[in-house]
Amino acid sequence: ACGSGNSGSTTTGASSGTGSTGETASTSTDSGSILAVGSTALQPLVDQVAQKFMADSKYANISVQVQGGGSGTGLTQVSEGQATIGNSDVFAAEKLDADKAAELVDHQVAVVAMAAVANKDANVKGLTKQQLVDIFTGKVTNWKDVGGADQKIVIINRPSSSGTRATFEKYALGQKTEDPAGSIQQDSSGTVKKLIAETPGAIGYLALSYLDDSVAELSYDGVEPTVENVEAGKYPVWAYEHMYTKGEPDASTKAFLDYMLSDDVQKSDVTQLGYIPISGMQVQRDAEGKVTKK
Amino acid sequence: MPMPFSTEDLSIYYGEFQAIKNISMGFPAASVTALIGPSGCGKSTFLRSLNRMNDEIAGSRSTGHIWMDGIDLTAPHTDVIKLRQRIGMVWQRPNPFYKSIYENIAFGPRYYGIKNRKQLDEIVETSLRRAALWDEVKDRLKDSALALSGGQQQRLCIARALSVNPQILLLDEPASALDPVSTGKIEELITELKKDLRIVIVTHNMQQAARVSDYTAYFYLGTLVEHGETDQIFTNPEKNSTQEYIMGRFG
Amino acid sequence: MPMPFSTEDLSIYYGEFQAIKNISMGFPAASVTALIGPSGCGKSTFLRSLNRMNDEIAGSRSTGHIWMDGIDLTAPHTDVIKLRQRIGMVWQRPNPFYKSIYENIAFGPRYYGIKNRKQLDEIVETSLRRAALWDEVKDRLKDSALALSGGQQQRLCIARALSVNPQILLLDEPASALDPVSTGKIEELITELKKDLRIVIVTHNMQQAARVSDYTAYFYLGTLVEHGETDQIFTNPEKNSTQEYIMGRFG
Amino acid sequence: MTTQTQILRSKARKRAKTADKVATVVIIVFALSIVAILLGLIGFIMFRGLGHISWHFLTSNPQTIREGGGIGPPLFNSLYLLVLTMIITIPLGLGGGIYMSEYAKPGKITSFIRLVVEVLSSFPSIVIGLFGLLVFVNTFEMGFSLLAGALALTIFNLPLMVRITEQAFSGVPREQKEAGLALGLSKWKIITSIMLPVAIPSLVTGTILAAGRVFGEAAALLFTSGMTTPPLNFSDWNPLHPRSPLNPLRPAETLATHIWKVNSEGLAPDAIQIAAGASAVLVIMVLLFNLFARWGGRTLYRYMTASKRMN
Amino acid sequence: MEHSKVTPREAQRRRLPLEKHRIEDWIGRIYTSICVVFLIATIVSIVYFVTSKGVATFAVNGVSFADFFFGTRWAPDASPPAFGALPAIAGSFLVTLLAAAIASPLSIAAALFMTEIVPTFGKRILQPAIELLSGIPSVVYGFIGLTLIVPFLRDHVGGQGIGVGAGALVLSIMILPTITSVAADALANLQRGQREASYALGATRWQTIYRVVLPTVLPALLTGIVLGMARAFGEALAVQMVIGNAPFIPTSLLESASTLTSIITLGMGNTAMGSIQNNALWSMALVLMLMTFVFIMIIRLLERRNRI
Ligand SMILES: Nc1ncnc2c1ncn2[C@@H]1O[C@H](COP(=O)(O)OP(=O)(O)OP(=O)(O)O)[C@@H](O)[C@H]1O
Ligand SMILES: Nc1ncnc2c1ncn2[C@@H]1O[C@H](COP(=O)(O)OP(=O)(O)OP(=O)(O)O)[C@@H](O)[C@H]1O
Ligand SMILES: [Mg+2]
Ligand SMILES: [Mg+2]
Ligand SMILES: O=P([O-])([O-])[O-]
Repeated sequence: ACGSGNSGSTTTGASSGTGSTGETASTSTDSGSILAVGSTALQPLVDQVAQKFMADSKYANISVQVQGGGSGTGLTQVSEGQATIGNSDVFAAEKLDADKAAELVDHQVAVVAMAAVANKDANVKGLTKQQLVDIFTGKVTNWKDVGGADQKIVIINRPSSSGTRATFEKYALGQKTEDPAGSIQQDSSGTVKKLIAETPGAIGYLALSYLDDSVAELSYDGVEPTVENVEAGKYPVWAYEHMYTKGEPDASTKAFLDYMLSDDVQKSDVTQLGYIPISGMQVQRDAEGKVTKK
Repeated sequence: MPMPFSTEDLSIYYGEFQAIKNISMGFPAASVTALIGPSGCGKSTFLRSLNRMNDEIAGSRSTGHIWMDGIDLTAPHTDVIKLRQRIGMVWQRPNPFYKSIYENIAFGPRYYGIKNRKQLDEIVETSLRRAALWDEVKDRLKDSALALSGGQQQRLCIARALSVNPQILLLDEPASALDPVSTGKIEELITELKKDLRIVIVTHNMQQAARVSDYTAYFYLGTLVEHGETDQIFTNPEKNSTQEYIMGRFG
Repeated sequence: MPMPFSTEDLSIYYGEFQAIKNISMGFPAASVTALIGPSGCGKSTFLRSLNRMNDEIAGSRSTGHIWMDGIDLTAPHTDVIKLRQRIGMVWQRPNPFYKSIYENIAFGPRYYGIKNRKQLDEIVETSLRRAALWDEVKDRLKDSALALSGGQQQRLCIARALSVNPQILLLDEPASALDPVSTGKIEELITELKKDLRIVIVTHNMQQAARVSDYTAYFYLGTLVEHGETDQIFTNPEKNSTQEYIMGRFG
Repeated sequence: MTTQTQILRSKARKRAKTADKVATVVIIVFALSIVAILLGLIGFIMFRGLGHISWHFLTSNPQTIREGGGIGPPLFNSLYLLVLTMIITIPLGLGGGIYMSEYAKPGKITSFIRLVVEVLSSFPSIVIGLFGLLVFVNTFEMGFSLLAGALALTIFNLPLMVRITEQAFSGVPREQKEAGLALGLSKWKIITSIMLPVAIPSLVTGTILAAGRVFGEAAALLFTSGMTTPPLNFSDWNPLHPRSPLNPLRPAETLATHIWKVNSEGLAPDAIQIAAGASAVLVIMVLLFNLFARWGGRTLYRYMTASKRMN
Repeated sequence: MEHSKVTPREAQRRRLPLEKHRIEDWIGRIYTSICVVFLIATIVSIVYFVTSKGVATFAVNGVSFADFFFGTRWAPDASPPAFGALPAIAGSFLVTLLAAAIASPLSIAAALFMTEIVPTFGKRILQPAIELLSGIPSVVYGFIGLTLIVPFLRDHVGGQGIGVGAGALVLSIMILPTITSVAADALANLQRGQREASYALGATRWQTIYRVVLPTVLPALLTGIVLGMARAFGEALAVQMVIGNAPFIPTSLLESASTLTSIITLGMGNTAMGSIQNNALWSMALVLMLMTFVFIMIIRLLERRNRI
């Protein structure tokens, strides 16, 4: 995620709207305001859903504010009680101290998958895990060594604090890497895509939502990075998008989180924005990375 | 008691440099005193210290006294602002406010609490009349003061000084930037005004000093060399250097 | 042929404003010509145009001619740089370069291609001697020129002008910022130098003009009112306004 | 003069003239290349962006994934943030500048204050952004908000404003001040009634130029006013309502941060055009600020000094 | 004026008649003093907060000074993490010096053009042009860098396009106006007598510029360059977009490198406040702040020399 910052406004107390409007549906007499802060990767989704949510007359008394700032920020803020919801691309335990992470309740709202992506001229269709490791650790520096054109490899990484990179390293490479000399680091997925498309010999990784014709996505150990393969558990490079609350959510927050997981949202907004709905997943994964069939 | 308006042992320093050296002199009422002397001898400095304007210059300080009706103007608790209301001042280069002619004159009286429009109008007219400017500007009081010619501006500045009814008027080379005609008018004005006021004038122009002043003081390198009636100073000075200056104006 | 150094019908404009109006006058050899007149009458402008220094001011332009040994200095193809090497100039405020005393003098000759150290040393000494400064500075030639007093700086500037052996020397109120002693020295110097050079000097000081000059030209509002031998101008001017100016120095 | 030195002279002169010509050409080429760079840059930005600017673009909401997003809220935020910043900066900057030019006596304290102003004006904006994050956003619990952003920009702008004011006031002729003193006016009255009107033209010019600088600032805002805008209700102008565009406690993405975001995150298919269009708008705004500052300063000067009635 | 000491009681008695002009002067004095106090409070708190956060890396997390300032390995998420900031520090200095090297001759030439060669055209066209350059926001420069300079370098010079060279180019355009306007001011303020004296000796324009004008205003020119460098050193977004951000000391101008500012913007949002990764970024901000002080000190020294 790019940008950064924390958010401090404790909005839970500051109720907005008129609490006693009798017209609202009897299911929800809650009123309150929710502040969701964090991951910029998740922000577009939460933003869009929040607007839909607030437009729904059932929840007329609940207002949702969404801010970016990055996963680290979101987790810090929710853990310190400054935000209601902390959006994160990674499990809280990876960023926070164990005792702080233990206080947080995880709500997984979507799945996002990453693919290795190369410049089209590299002339490579797919790579094995070992080949990827060799490339990203700087052992292999020319595409011809992995069956491609005779072209120097240019690595385009995300910053080490990025969720995309964390996911890619954890599930595709199986190890943390350090940027080899001469590699490029870019702050955001948009720029990474642009550079991969433009720079001969470039390789990087992107969330599936960013993929288009300008770059070549690579199969991983022979498996194509498609939604179907992810849902079926064949393609391993994916992660959850989390919305953390400190302790169990209060009624209005719960209403919003439930709304987030409703079919109405999962089938339209989630897919529309390039995420994979949680409901479609045939497998699930815990914080340690253990995959089990649902 | 010293003369109602006089200095006693006045010295003025700019940092280490002593620009005025222990000058004691009085300014008689209803008369014009001219300060003359070569460039840099301290005339302006001395004149500006008479209403403590020189205080405003960073690094300047003074010792000695300035007496005005028994009050020591240099005493620490003297209300400088109030005293300045009784001493008018006009500079070498006319410096009207960037306002209309009317506002230039009305500004001071209004500040002193005169709010009544009629009263103000009257003050403006009287002051402009006293400065012999009324007829030239009465139809355009709302125009910018900067639209006036140099000579008119200078008379406006005199009118402004008169607007608050000062008892003393300090003039620092008031005509040196003006053409001969304007100069003549200013000189006339001075002769007219001295009936009501004490006037102190700095000038480089010996003819002017001779024409307008009753007393003349000759300064040299910060000291008061000679001081006396103008006629005597010009015709028969005591000191050689005075004579030399008046005749030759070296430097 | 006109006089070896003279102007013919010279006019100078700043934008629309005509500061000098059709002046024709000559400067005889081995003599001092003084330019006098009230402030703003165009003395400096005229003087500065004599070595086409006024060209450097944005917006100024001139018509007419300046003759020097038969060459028209205002002609478009005239080599201004070359001509300036033959005309020295000194300003009202001393303006030594921010360099050592030695470098101030050696600056010009070095640009004329004199690289030989000995030759340069010689030029520096001669020039400083001619400007009556040698004895005062010979032990500290490497010091900054700015460490000198105002009067010394001004003589240094004269020495600098002399270093390139000019045939004409233009002086714009060279002593007006100086004390009487320094002024005296500069005046002596001028009298000494005129043996070899044509000198043109602007001054506000009538005594000075009378003392040092052979010819005097009185300017008023951009026109040359009167021009003649100094004695005659000072004792018996043809024009009334000249007399008035010299006697009274109005304004 | 010997013929030898004459020959030397003419040779040296020739060489000097050649050097002069060469140097002049080099300087002119360098200077013109700056003009070329400028024209190139502006031309490039306009060429890429102008085509995309339309009324719809200027007024509609940004889109995350769909085409056709606009820059309405960011544009509004930029302007509103600027207003907020100026509301805080101008009184503080005026006071500081007046102190420096009228009250400060030369000495240790004054030179310390001068140092403070100098240091403050050369702090990297990212440092100020981080400070804002720590203090305004977190410690004072303002959250990512317009207010936090405005305060950060104030820090950024204040030293400039102080300097502008100080210069404007010291540019007032000394004689004006003395004329006031001689009339027996208090210093404060002189400052406000005599000097201020004379100083206003350069104050206005300087302030608008400073505003232009603030308008394009992004680094300090990423951390303070945030990178999002909540849905706004443009018919509700009560600053206390959460959906009101005027609510100073809401997060706000400005035009500059929007460009930064679109340029990097851009999911929408027309992200590049949007970045180009927004850049063009930003540059046009800065251009307008410049023109307006010059024009405003000149007009005010004419008005204040009534010099149009002169001549 | 020299005043004798005033006893407090006397002072109070004197203040009693609260006349209008006294009240006004009190208002003015208090108001302006408050503003100044606010200024000072601002800087004190900035220095305090940035320092206390920046020092935490060493004091709380126990990273050693030597590792931070001289370590060349920046791997905050490795285990064990490494916090060598040298590559970023070196990168900051490198782009700053390069940018100054590119911009200074251009700027000084432009200033000379404006003051010595064609003042009219210079004042009317060049000066506004340069003011405009200074008004273009840095994100726009970043955008231009990414869409214009990077592809240009990649296609015509070689390498990846992104890298130190691109960063220095973008920065040099950004600091052009700073250096130019300081240089132009210095040149314009030079007493015209200096120039005229040289011309009167028959020197050409270039001789005058080279031997009289430039040496005299040199300290001021250097001040302008240092001011430009200070700006380049602290610039964040534009550089970050085009420099590549790899935490290595580059071996060629076409290679990717990082600066203090780019590492800070990359990491600040994705690290949790108080974590060692986050604190290390604040240490970098502290270095940025200290460098500001260094730049100001240099400028002050130069200005002292300027007074001759
Ligand atoms: N602000 C100042 N700081 C330091 N020295 C000053 C200052 N003002 C004047 N002086 C010095 O004090 C001396 C007297 O100056 P002053 O202006 O009073 O002379 P003056 O007689 O009015 O000269 P002039 O006829 O040229 O106006 C001069 O040597 C001058 O250099
Ligand atoms: N650079 C300029 N631009 C426009 N007008 C100018 C310029 N320099 C001088 N003038 C005007 O030209 C006229 C002559 O000026 P000049 O300096 O030659 O007078 P002067 O006789 O030397 O006066 P002083 O005795 O005060 O030195 C004046 O009216 C002046 O205002
Ligand atoms: Mg004086
Ligand atoms: Mg002159
Ligand atoms: O921007 P990220 O989602 O990779 O943290």
